[in-house]
Amino acid sequence: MADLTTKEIQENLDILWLLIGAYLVFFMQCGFALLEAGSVRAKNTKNILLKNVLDACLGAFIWWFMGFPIALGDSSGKFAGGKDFFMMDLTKELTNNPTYFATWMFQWAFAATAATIVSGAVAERCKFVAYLVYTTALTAFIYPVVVHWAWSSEGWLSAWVSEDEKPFLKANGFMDFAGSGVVHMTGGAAALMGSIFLGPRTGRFTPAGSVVDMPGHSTVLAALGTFILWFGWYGFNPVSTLAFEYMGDAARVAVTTTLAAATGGCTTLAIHVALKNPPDVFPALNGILAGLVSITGPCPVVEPWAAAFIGFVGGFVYYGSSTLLKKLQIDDPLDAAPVHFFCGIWGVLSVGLFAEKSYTKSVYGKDEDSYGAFMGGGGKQLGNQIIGVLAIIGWVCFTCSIVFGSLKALKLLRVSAEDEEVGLDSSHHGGDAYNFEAGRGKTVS
Amino acid sequence: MADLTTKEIQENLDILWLLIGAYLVFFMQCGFALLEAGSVRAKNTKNILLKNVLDACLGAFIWWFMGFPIALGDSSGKFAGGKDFFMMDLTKELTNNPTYFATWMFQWAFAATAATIVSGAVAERCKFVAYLVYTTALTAFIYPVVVHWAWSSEGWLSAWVSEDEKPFLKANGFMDFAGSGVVHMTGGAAALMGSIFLGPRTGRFTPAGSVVDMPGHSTVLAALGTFILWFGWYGFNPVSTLAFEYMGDAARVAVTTTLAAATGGCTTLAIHVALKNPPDVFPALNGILAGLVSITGPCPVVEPWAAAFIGFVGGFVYYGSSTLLKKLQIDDPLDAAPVHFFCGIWGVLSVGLFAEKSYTKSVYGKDEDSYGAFMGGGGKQLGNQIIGVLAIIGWVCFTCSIVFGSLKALKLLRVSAEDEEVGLDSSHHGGDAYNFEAGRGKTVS
Amino acid sequence: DRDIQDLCKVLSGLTAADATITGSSDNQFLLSSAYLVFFMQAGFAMLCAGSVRSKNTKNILIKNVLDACVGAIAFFIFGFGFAYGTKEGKSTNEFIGNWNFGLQDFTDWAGFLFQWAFSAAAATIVSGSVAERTAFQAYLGYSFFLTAFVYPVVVHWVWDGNGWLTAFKDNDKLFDCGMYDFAGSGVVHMTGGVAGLMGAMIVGPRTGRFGPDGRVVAMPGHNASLVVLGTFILWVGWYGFNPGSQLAIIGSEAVVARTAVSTTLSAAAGGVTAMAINYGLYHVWDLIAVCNGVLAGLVGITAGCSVTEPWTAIVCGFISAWVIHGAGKLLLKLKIDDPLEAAPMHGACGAFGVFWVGLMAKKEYVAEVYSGAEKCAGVFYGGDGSLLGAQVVGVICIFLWVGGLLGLFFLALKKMNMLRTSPEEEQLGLDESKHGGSAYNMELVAPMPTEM
Repeated sequence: MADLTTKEIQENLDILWLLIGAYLVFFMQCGFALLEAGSVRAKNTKNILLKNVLDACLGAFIWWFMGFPIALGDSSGKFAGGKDFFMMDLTKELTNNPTYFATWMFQWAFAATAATIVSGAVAERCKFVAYLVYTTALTAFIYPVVVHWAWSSEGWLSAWVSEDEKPFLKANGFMDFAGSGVVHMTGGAAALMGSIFLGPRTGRFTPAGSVVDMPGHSTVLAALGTFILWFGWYGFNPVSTLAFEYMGDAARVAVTTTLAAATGGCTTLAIHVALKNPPDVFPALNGILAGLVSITGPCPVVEPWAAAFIGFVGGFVYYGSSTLLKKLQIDDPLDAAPVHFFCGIWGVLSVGLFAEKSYTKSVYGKDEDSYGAFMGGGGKQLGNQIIGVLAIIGWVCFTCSIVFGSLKALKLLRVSAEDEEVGLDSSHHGGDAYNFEAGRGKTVS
Repeated sequence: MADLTTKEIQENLDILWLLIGAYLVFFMQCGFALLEAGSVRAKNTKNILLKNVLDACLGAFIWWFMGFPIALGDSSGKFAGGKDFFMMDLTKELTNNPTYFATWMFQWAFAATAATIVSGAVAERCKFVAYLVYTTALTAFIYPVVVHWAWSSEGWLSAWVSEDEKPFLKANGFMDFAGSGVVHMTGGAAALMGSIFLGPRTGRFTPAGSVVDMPGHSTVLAALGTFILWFGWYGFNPVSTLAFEYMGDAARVAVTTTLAAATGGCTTLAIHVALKNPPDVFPALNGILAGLVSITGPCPVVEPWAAAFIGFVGGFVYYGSSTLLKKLQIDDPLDAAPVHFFCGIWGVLSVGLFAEKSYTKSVYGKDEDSYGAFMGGGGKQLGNQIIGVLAIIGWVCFTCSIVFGSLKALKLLRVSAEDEEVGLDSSHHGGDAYNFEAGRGKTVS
Repeated sequence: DRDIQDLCKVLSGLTAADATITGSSDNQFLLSSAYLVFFMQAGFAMLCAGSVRSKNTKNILIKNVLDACVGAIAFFIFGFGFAYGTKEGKSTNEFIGNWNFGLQDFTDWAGFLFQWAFSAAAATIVSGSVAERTAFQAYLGYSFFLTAFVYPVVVHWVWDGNGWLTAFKDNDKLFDCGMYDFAGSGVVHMTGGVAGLMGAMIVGPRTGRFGPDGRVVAMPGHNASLVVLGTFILWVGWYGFNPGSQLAIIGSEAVVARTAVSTTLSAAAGGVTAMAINYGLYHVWDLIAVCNGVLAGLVGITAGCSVTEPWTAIVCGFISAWVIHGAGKLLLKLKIDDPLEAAPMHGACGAFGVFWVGLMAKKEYVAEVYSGAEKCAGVFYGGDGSLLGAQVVGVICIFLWVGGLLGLFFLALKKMNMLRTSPEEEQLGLDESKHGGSAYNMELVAPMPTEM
């Protein structure tokens, strides 16, 4: 056994930390798959499962040859990166860079998450070809550009510029630690555009405008999926510290993440019950996710009590925006836009409101006087957060309308009414997801 | 707490690394259980679940008193080890050897994997007693011997001999990093023998020779199982570096594993669709596993692009061998042999074709001039790989034919036709796996 | 003094950077363990969901989800303070902690997260015992009460350095040993199990569970796949629960690795034994019983995993499978209906696990893990019985504390008619009557049953 120096040990620990994070975030794919499967009708189960499986597979492929190079490949561009396509420049060298590989893994899992969010919003009526097109566009270009803006050392929104530079946006740049904005708003905005262009599922809204309930087919799958997502979020948020030396921050991040998830779940369920509904499971599950999405951006810079409050407000944001979308007759079967888009916005803004001075300094540390407005830090940081929100919304909505608009114009976007009625599994995927023998495995009357 | 030296810290981190790997690989048992459950008919669910649970339980018991000592207990035998039965020699000592315990955990999880592969191939018709016999034989003797050959410091195939020795096979010995051959081919060969001796499920092939489709009862469970397997594979491959100091290799291994899984899944789905089938979920799932099995052997010694290519070919190997088995009227309900046996062979051989010189040197490093044939390393290493493949096939097929042959002769192998028709859950396991209340929770016609 | 410490570090080859690495590694280990233990919530949810009838699926799922959510808030505001709260200079006591409410003056974030995950596990155990018939408000009440007060007090007794039962103080230990409950066979599982037992007794059996002639009517769970999924997730999570309870990896790697092996062997032996018992008695290869056997083995070894030899873990698992089998039978004799067998599994096997330490703790390991004296070994390993005495006192006190408080709590709810749902609602299923519809909505066109 070779004896390592302290520095080498530390480097290896950094890699280990990133890999653990990557594995956990990858496992979220499993969580999304189950949550989405449980939330759609049984006749469309295979369709949505396949999309989730492919978001990991196709996603890795695309991320390898194009996504990652654009997101984090070195360049001197403020808009997009561009190096190491196909990992080529790397593998030419004899000594490889393990940090590159570990970062690639971690970022791949994030990219798959962003892509997967969309499939929930367009579920039960989107053509499979359309899925292939939009997921490619998202993973290869739209999402990587946002990552480059906010997380590379060169992007125009980035808070992570090199030590002797100032962020382009002044103050501490755009602070979005683990991606309330970068990942969730991006995915959520794409999801919103998708569901607008597709139109509602047949029969979702009556001519009079009231909503017809179309419950998912398995609460168990949804609950399992949510638990797995929560579990995976402990890779998403704490491991976004990226280096082992910040383990103290990571532990605090884990606590803020937990508290926001908990208050999000309780709040949403409480709102639901207060509005004279029975205590159903889905609001609690979506509330948990709302809390998690909300805390993803501010997780390392807020106090535990603020995290609980952010989750609390996140519950309201989710519930309100979900109601709003129904009012607007926009049909989002998974509530992907309310959870990821609206709570993502709230998460980004909450950084500008609740960021604690000492934490902001230790995590970002570019401008000491710029932190949460409610904590006495003035409006500078909040301004940056608003600029970031607007920029991401503008970019994603613009590019996605081109993608979904052209798909619609080419009649490639939506399945026929008959296929939708029969279910996508029978019409497109070779049969039902479930095959219980007659008279066995179930006692149906 | 005592102050530790850097070296001690490093040793402790080795243990941590092994344990994380063991937990992840153990979780694959859960993945296998769900994948197999979802892929059989509902009336045999409990049967296959029980086998998977027992592969972990009975497996641990056997691995403790016999399997591990034969696999990796010190000896001077090239054929099999033999020390520390029942962990006795260890626990006599005052100071325990933590490395022993951690390695035992990691290897136990591998052994359970090898055993579990078989249950898929013999599903829906194998007697429970036969299962107990073959799983005991496999975990106690057949598999440990292969491990000793390839992974102990003494085995005749091993590439891991002590530093001043040369491998018995010359060149770099038989290079099978995480077990495309040792684990998957062994399990797959046993699975193939099992399904040949058992014969096909009643009604699987018409007298005219065409195949009757017998779809699994739940795509959701299969997808969940596959995701868990993929997740667990990040213990299987990267942690097979075994020591903390090789964390850089581990990161690269994680990337090659990911790319092979991704291309395997996409390729198999593409083949399936190209052959005029609808885009079903099962081919994508099995393709992912085919890619993972293929990359398990070569993962640390190939470039990322080669990993993608190995996964790509793995997809063809899986699809072709699955079709071949159906032609030969060999009924393997889970496609365990195509996935684990044939792709396992491909994985082992691909090391001899694609191993990169610099990686081979840093990982194995016995003979600098011996690496992948396509990379300019000549045929020496490929020759070793072929010897390894033939040896494992010979050993496993020989011993398994004795096991399954004698079970068949004693009429202990196959359940009666009536029991098969009714389903094993009702006939052997005290009732169905699913009990939905009549008229509730579903609207069936 | 500081200089001397620094000098010692230099002499032992330890630099400040090494100390940082040690701290960060331990923190990372604890965090990862906490994640695994949290993941057990998913395991419990699946196990519980699969083990109840499909008409009550949503009801039990939401309880499991809320145990994590309400539990986090309750443990954040009250629980952690009662369990471990201390303030510099403020007087402490042996019975209950009294500071750090809402995590004020507190920075051991990883420690909090780990303890929260444990508290959620304790609360979740109860929902299995009272499944399919308990009112939702009653659940919210006992869950909060347990996580905020009853469980933290037990934690304080046994695991806090000031507790009266603890082994983690320098002197005044009970019988000079204190109670050895490494990861909580007693603190977590018995607490949950006894609370479950009280609930099951006071709520009464599910309608139709016992026939007029006293016969037990089988009420099988609706989904065996979920039971297996839950069991596997729990088993994986237990690798956070047990090895993680060492709280550090650097310098503790021997304990951690040994604990993982013991945990594995006990689970395995529990499963194999349960298979043999059920095949021997009923000629059925019983999947659910094997899963319960695995969990019984895990609960049994939880207290002793770090201080017993690996081979004894197999005996521990073997006995645990008999304990759950026997206790389950006993409850049915007494007409106590525990749908998940949570009281036999967590209560009885938990008590057995604590007791087992008093028999089998090895003196070298005791010294390693608890700095315990030689006499504090198990009676089979040369101990003088002091440890066994402490273990028995611990079991009795936990039983009385939890049983007494939760008994009163459930009785009070019963008096107020808030404990149990109406027979009609129970018949219809709680999902339809209370939670807005069934958990499953399958509109698949299935072939008509050919035989009924």
